[in-house]
Amino acid sequence: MAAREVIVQRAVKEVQDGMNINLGIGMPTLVADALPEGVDVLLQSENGMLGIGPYPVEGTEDADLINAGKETITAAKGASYFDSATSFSMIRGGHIDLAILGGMEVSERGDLANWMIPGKMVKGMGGAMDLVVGAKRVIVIMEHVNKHGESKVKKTCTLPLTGQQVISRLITDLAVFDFTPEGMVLIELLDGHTLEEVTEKTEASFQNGLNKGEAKSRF
Amino acid sequence: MAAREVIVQRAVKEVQDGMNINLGIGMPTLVADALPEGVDVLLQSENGMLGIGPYPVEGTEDADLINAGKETITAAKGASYFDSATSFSMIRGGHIDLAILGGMEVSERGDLANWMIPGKMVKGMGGAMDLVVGAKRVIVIMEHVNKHGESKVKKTCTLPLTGQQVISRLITDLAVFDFTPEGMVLIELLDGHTLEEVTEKTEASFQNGLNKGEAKSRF
Amino acid sequence: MDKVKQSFEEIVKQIPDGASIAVGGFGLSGIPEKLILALVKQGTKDLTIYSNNCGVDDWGLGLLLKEKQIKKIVASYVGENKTFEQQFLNGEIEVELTPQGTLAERLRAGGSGIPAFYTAAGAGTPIAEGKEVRNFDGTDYLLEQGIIADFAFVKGYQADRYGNIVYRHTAQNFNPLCAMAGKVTIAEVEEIVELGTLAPDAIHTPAVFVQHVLKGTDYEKRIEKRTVRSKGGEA
Amino acid sequence: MDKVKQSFEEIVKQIPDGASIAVGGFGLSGIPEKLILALVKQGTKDLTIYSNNCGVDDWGLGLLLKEKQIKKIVASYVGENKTFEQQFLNGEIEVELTPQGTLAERLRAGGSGIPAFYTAAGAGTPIAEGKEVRNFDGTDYLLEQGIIADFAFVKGYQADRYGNIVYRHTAQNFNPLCAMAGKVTIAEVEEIVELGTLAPDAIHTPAVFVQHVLKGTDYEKRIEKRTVRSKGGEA
Repeated sequence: MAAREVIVQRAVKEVQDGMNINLGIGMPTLVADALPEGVDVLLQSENGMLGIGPYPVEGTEDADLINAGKETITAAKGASYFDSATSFSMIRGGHIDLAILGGMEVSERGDLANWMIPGKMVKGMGGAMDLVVGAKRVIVIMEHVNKHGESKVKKTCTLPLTGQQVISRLITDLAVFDFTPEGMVLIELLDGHTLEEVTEKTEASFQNGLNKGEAKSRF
Repeated sequence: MAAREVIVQRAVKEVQDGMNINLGIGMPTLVADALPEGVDVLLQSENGMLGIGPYPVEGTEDADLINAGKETITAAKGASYFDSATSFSMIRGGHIDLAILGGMEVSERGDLANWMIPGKMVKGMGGAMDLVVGAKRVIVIMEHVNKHGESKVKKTCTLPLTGQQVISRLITDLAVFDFTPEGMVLIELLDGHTLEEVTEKTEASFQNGLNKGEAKSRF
Repeated sequence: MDKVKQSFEEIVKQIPDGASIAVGGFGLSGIPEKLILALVKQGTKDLTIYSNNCGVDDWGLGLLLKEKQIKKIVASYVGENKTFEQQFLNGEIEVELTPQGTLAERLRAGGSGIPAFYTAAGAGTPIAEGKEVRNFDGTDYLLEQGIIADFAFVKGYQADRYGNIVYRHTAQNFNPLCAMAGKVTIAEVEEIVELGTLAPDAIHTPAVFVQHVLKGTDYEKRIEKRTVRSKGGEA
Repeated sequence: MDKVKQSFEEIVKQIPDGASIAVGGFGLSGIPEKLILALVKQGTKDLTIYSNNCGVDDWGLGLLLKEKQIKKIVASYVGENKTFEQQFLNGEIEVELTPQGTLAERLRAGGSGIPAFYTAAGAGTPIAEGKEVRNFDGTDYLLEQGIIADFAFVKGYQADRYGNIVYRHTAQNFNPLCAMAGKVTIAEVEEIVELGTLAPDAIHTPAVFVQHVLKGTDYEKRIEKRTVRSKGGEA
């Protein structure tokens, strides 16, 4: 499987029936399509919607119905629309069970950087800074190394932060880590990757929790 | 005319077409009934309504449709309902053009006391403290003296305050005063009362602005 | 996802002595009658209640007062209730009076992840005592704290099984704000409708704020001040 | 009380150079197309804009950018706009990036008489620089200020002559908040309906927040990212 597919397939296992979920722009959006039939969740969009449905059938796109990525969408049964302040009341107020977000860098403390590359054009953080402090559980999904083969899982983020100590779990194409009061813990190897490979490709220090059952998340 | 009727008749002159108005419980509520035909205003109720209509025809009372005084009411055409936080966004945010409130005491600085008598049972301030700081214009209507003949228009309020320097205009059964950067100014005598009588029955110091045209309100 | 529960008696079993509850309603309008009655029956004690009012002697939160189940109440107006007066004078109940707009905003803030905000309401008055005062642009404001309650009781008109709620007229009042402020929000409604029936553009409380939904029957919906005009005449 | 005006050209005449404007919309959805076009035509300069985004190169607020009418923008995401990039790199425009939820809340707060509030969004990040940090219950929060704008531009679906507005679907977004934050709020809508037509329980922006209402015609309502699934198939 391609790296992104491995990540998305693993991420989808985090979704439980009945959850209210916010999916970030890009790879996290793909999680929606990968949800198994019959899993009943409400997908939230920062601009002001709960209950995102599938993309519209061609020809039925509606400019008044878009998600936070500005893509045309549909409404699922039981959906609601509201203003953006109410939307972030949900997000900041801890009413969103799970946020799955992309990352540029993650630190061993659970810091996330995913909004800005110094020297490049400033685009803005959108809702990411609110999501990381507000959602009950923040899962970051990203490829383990960048295109130069350098680890994106760092001792300390070199890029400007989106939030400090905000990540519950990190899912890469190689492994899954939890962030606990005792530090970062490896809890799973993905797709046949080995502990040696993960250790080599990870700048961050982490504990091996592979044989200890599920690590207890800090959050 | 009875004192209350004099006050209400004078207060109604403060209402201009197109205004958004909040009327306090008790005597201020009577202003609504005294509005001339054709004056098009929106009456706001703190619990969460804009566009109060007349009392319901007997037999059509609705427990789900009450004003801030808990009286059954109706909705005027163009009314809207909203939650109490939005209601006070309107009030605190300066979107209400005029609040007409009752008073127990008013000071020459424009302080208002109208919610609590020490030693008596505490009932609570309701929305009064929000209204006095938020409405664009706060007009207090009350009888000039209490039942013992003592002035309710004070140098300093003896009762606990509802708000400090919040009143734009005071209308009593004797006179009308404005609160200006230069102090309290008498601008009208009502119903045949004389300057001498008003001076005698007013503990507060005020300037005589009777022949100076309308005083400029501080607010 | 089906949040509909059947028994008021069962649903309040999760509420322990000493819990805090945000209770919707204004006066007796839009109050969660059935949940209050179930809590009276259960006899849960030492409650902290956030509610604009405290019912009347024999209805609404007044019933919890009568049974001395309330330890503390945060409200803006409690003047309709003689039971309250007695318990207050006897020192049996603690009361924190807060301006109505401040109470509404505190509930919304707590539910919105805002720990505190500034408001001018109450500055320079007795309720400023003990509160931080801060001047912005020449005006004094008080720092007020967001409210998060262990539970919220709200009363809606219609709901679906996801927990989307619409309220009727001024029975909306504090209900959506309490729904936001509750860690566990329990909604009672007059009607449960099929999913997809409520217009998505007109939902007052989106499902995310609600954990349990129950249908109440035989609502009393008492009126405190019945004011009418005669047919064709004046009030 | 009739707030309906006829001419977009006339209504923007009250907006002077240097004015601040809160502009509704998210991306290109629910943007006040006609008011922006009228302001472009008028050539008003040195504007401060509060808006979640800044349009695209050839539509929405991007048109004001292109004509260099904007001095400063407060936004959460401006990445769709190359004109912006050039002006930013040339130092021709000032930008204040603010988290999306913080921007929404700042607009609501300003319109609600709340001068400032605390939020955890951005604590420990570059945007905390220069802001007061305060710890509540072990978490750091930033003090953020309410926004009051000289004017607000909002785009509704339907309005009545009092200025009650309903929005359609996610075109609601920042519009009700901008309506609250504007000292003078100008709403453009697709349809003006008879007073009493809009359901009082389903009005998104009550009349009190709106000063002027205009009907726009021939709305373009551009779509930024057209994502579809084939009939019966997947995306």
